Amino acid sequence: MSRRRTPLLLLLGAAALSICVSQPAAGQPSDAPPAPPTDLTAQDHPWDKGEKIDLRWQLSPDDPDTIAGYRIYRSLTVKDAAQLDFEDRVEDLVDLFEEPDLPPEQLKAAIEARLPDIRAWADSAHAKHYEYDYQAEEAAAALEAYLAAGMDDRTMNRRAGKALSVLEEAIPLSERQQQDEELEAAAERVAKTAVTEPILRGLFGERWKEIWEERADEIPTDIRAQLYELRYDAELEAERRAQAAAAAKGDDVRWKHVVDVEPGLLEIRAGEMGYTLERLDRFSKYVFKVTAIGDRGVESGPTVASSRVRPVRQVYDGARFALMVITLLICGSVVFFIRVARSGKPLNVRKIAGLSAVDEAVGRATEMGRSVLFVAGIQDMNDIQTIAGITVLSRVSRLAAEYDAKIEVPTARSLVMTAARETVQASYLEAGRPDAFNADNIYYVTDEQFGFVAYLQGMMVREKPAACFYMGTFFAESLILAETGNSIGAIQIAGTAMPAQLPFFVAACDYTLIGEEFFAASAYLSGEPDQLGSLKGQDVGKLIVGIIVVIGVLLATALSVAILANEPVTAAYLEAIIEFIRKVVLT
Amino acid sequence: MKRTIPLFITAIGGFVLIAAVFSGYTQSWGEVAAIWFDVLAAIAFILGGGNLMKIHLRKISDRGAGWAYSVVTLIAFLATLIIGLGKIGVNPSEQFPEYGMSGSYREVGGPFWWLYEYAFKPLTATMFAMLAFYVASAAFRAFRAKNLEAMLLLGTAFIILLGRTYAGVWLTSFLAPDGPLSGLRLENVTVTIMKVFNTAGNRAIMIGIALGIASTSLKVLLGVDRSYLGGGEE
Amino acid sequence: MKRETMIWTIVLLIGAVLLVLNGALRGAGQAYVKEVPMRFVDVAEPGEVRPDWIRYDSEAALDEELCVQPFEQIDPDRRKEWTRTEKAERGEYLTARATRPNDNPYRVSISRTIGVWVAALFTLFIFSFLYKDNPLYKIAEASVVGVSAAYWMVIGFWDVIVPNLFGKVAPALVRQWAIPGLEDPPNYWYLVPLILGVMLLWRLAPKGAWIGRWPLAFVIGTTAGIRLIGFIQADFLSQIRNTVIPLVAVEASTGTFDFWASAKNLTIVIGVLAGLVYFFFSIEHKGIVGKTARLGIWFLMITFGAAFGYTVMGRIALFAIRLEFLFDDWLWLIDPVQRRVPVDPETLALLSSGPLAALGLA
Amino acid sequence: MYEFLRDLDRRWIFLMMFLCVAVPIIVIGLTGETFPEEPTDLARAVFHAIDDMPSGSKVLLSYDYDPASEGELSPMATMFAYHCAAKGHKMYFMALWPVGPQMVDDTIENILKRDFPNLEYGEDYVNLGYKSGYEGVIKVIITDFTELYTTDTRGTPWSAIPMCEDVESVQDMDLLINVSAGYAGTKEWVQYAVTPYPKLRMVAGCTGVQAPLLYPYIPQQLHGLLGAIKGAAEYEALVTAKYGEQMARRDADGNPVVDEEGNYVIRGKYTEGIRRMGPQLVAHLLMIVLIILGNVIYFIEKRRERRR
Repeated sequence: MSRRRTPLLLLLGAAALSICVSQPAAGQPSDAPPAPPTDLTAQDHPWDKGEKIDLRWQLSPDDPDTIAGYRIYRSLTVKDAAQLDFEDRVEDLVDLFEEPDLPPEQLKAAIEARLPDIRAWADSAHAKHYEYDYQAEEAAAALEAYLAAGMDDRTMNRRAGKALSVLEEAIPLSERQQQDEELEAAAERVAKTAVTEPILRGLFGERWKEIWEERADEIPTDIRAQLYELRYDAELEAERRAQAAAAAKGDDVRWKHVVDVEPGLLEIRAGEMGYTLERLDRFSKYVFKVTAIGDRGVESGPTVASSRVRPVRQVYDGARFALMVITLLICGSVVFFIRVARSGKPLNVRKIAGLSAVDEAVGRATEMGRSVLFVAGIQDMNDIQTIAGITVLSRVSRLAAEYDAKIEVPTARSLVMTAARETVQASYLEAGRPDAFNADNIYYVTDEQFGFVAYLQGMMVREKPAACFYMGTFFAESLILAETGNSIGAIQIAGTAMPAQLPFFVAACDYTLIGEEFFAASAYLSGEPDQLGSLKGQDVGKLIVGIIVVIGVLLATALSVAILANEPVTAAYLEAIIEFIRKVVLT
Repeated sequence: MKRTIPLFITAIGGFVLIAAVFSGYTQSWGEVAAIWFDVLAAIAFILGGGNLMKIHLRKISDRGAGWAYSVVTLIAFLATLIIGLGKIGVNPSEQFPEYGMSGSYREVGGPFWWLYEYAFKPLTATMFAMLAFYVASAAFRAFRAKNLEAMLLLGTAFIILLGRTYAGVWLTSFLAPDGPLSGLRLENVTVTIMKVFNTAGNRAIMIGIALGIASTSLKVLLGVDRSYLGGGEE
Repeated sequence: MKRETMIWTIVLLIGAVLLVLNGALRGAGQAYVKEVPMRFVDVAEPGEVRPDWIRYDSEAALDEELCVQPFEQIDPDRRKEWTRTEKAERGEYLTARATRPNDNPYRVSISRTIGVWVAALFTLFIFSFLYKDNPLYKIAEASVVGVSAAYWMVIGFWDVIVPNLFGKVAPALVRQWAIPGLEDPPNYWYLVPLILGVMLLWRLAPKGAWIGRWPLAFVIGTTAGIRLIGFIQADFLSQIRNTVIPLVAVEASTGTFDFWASAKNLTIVIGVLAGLVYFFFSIEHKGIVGKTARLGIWFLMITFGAAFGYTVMGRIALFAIRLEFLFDDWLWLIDPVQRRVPVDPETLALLSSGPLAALGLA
Repeated sequence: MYEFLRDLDRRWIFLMMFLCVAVPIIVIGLTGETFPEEPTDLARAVFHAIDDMPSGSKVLLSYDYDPASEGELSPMATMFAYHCAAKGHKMYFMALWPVGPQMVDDTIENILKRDFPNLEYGEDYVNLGYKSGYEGVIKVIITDFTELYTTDTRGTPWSAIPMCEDVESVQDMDLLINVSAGYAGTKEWVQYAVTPYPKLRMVAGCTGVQAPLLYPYIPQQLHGLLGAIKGAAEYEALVTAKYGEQMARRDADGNPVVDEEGNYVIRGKYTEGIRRMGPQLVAHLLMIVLIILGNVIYFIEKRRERRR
């Protein structure tokens, strides 16, 4: 049994315990604060990336009478003492560097005292996670070089000073420092506007704002000087005020409201509920508190988790367990059927109309003495449709080589051109006609979608290929290609998995491979048994879909029926199961 | 050798990235691989661009049919390339006025921007606009009620086209908006088609595509399908 | 054939004459710009290691002692200046000419006027293909291929190679040259794509072209890996999740049975399942499977019809915009957004009298 | 006639298409006359979602498109901004597309600065700008704006923007408005914002190609939807009907211009969608005629074959 607790099991267990708790009578809304929730516990979430913490608490005794929900708070992240100390040391050193007439011995002593610290921090996990390890290393190296040069090199001094100030900026602020800084900036802004407006208004009247924002160069020099003086004072004043405000806010823990949650029926019955906070910082310890909110929005007193908790990162991401199982199921069935096919068992697959036409199309091009055009979409090799298109190309070019028809492959990407050349060359080799391969028939045109189509359109009208294949990712150009191909009387076979473009291909081409059929095409065309096996594997995937959908739909229907039949408890259980399927299995 | 090593690279690259998804430490590897791909694709421009120049230069030297147009292509290509790569006529960026090359290569008002605004954009936008004509001719030629399937496609398109103009609203305006038959008003029929049939159809297609992609990827990784690797000895 | 050519020549000539007349007499096709001086000052304090540039005529400059003096008197090393041009309309130009004739920041831009004409001609060249393939289209086609291929290469260079290759491998170099603000440490993992890139280019060498298959194999392998898991997670699971809906729908507000919603849900579930049956490869489409698959294809056809109808709308809008560009920006036939209002007196006089009115160019 | 139609050169169709679009553009451009618009329920829903809120409500406008789709979407973007401004809502602009901020800037420049000079930046509207990450951005700001948006595009810290003081996350918004041309866009907003937090209200404008994919979300998750230029035109009709006086052209004395029937003559930039519906309507009718004609020919052909 794994350590993973599924919410479902928990819910069922909790509910089973409390099944006999009777429904309390509804109470009157009131303005008095409700009774607070109790026994808040906070625990690191198991098997995650180090960003989640699980909270659990006992519901307020007033629940469900007068409670609307619960409000969760967490502490702001604060730096621990060691970090603060390090930050201070760097800051001091920067200040010393900017001091113009400091005796060199003093600077030397300061550098030597702080260098080991900087080195040590460069190797810390904190520095690596917040990406200031490099800056710390650079700063240490620059300081060492400066010391080694005997401290009378001006350039070295500048370089060391710069490296230090870069490091200072790179050390991240804690949320609390951020809040203080924002406070300062806000105070400064208010102070500045208070200085600016009366002077400019006196000068320009109602147009002051426009001139202030857009035509500042029209402000006369003497007013600029005056404003400068006044705003300098305002800035100092603002800083003082902001510091005072920050100090006034500075109780031991500063709280941040995270979210409001409502307990469900099962949770009310169990008398306790839980919530998982996400996206926390794994280098900070947190404190949590939860309050109950009354009907009228009045908040109760808090319950505070007794210890500080830090989220821990684990190797395996448990949230993706279901994804892994489903991936293994699908891939496993594909592999299984490929093995079955290799063992020589005959596999039946149905026919796809478009594919039997490939032979005919290439044959016709040969008879008419015209070329075969193959377009592998307009995306690069990092699109799986392009790769599927290239595999189809290998079959088509093999046919062309056998029939001795000219095959032309313009591409919209350089890498696709490279891959297509390899592919076609291999096909010619397989067909035993390597000498007939002409690399110049596979060429790059332009990356631009409509530049590529402009070229293709002109080329098709001039060269009149007898067969056109469009196999890959297509966008708006699908219809331009298909209509032009139609106007020159070519046989057109298209295959794409772009739902928005399928209608145009379906309407204007002779045959279209729709979505999944397109991916199956290379398996069909190759005729190799192990390739056909993979199609069987895909069918297993569809069976899985069918089973999950049918079970899910039945459960959802049962839930609706339970609601209609006024069975809240059954409905709550069913809802929990469906939530489990939706949120855990299918994510 | 020549084919085994590439097959090995393919399999390792793919399976490592699949496994990476399941650990918090490695979930960003996929993004790094995507950036690497972009870099590789950009380097590949040398191949594509070189091929483009080669083809057109040969056409010019052979005096092949339409060689004059190859001259136009080459001039347009080289001019854009030189102006863009050299950031010709571009001012420095506002943050770093002392660095001459710090400006954006597509600064508004610069020569590269001019090429974009007055050559690239009108040419490509006009190509895009030609679709209006092709849509019309396709409607005339291809939308024929040959069988039930075609009739469904055609009928739906017809209803949507009508329902999205004033004409459609007017045609069924005799049905009371809140009466029992209001669901048959053309604008409501449009909504029902979109919400029910269109949703179901799209879902089936998307699920199928996802399966197709999974199986194609797997075949590539297992080396079942290796046509892209070219020929030569094993 | 000869006669056709002659007719076309005449038609084109008449058109050209009208165009020139329209341009010469009314100024049609002219583009206007506003010139904005860009003036920068380095306000770094003596102790600061890095320069600190700000706009001389900005809000921030009012806080700087240096900016109190006139721009011309600032130490030339600490100031930089150039002119930026912004798009403007004829109406703004005329208004400014009337209200502040001495320091009118607006002017006719010759390069942009040429641009409007080039863009208009290219537009016509492309549309000429609808009649038939012709030299004008071929010129446009050759230009678009050349310009766009180079355009994407330039983007690839400045947006990918410089920041993501040079910037990662040799940030110091890039910092001095193109991206002064770059602060990232060197990341030597990015040598991998560089090496792969060199392998890819190896095929230009006379020997060992097969080495170029390695980077290709890498690209295809990583793509397959990323897409396999990505599509299962995003499309496969999420679409199944959305299909888990009740066949008996409850109206949320009243808590009663909702017949129509139930019917809709039922149709969706049947549609999805039938559509999947259509894609089944293992079984021939015969008997009950065949009928279900047929139902599936009906759903697909309705889906396609709907997508077609909706897409048509967007395409026509695109064409309308091209025509508006021709009629409004280039020919000045229409002025729906009042760009050339107020009309200047000369043009008004010209329009109300004379042959132009008769030609319908008003 | 039948033979002519059967072998109809497609260039005739091209010519008809050209005329169907060009003639209405010129006629509408010269006369200023437009077709009447009968707004559908979806457009009404959008209008009421914005109009029925008390003024001063907080509205998040996410402009997720680029210049390529400007033709379809900029009329909607213009109207959304105008409507919110006229109604006195507080507007928070943002973008999930790299070029989105330019679209926002255009709107601020052309609409808010020119027609609402009294609105103050930072108090009545703010441009939060673009953040990379597509739907990742939505997932973050749905619980906390400041995790990504520490400043606006001008670099003002979040808490120093007066209208942001009491805004912590997207959940504090009274309405989400999204103008979208694809990924990431309306679909992602619905999936990652409205679906997990059903109390949020959202309306959207999108391109024609996208609209089919969004219908499944109406009306539970998406309260109203403007599909392509038609949607824009309907919405324009609703807004101009209510705010016609403010939106009308001004004569030399600054009074609104009125036509012979006493209706206000609306400024050109506010009727872009309605104007473009002219060519759209005619072209749609042409398409319908072509489909019918094509099928008539097909059936005649079939009958003749059978007789033979």
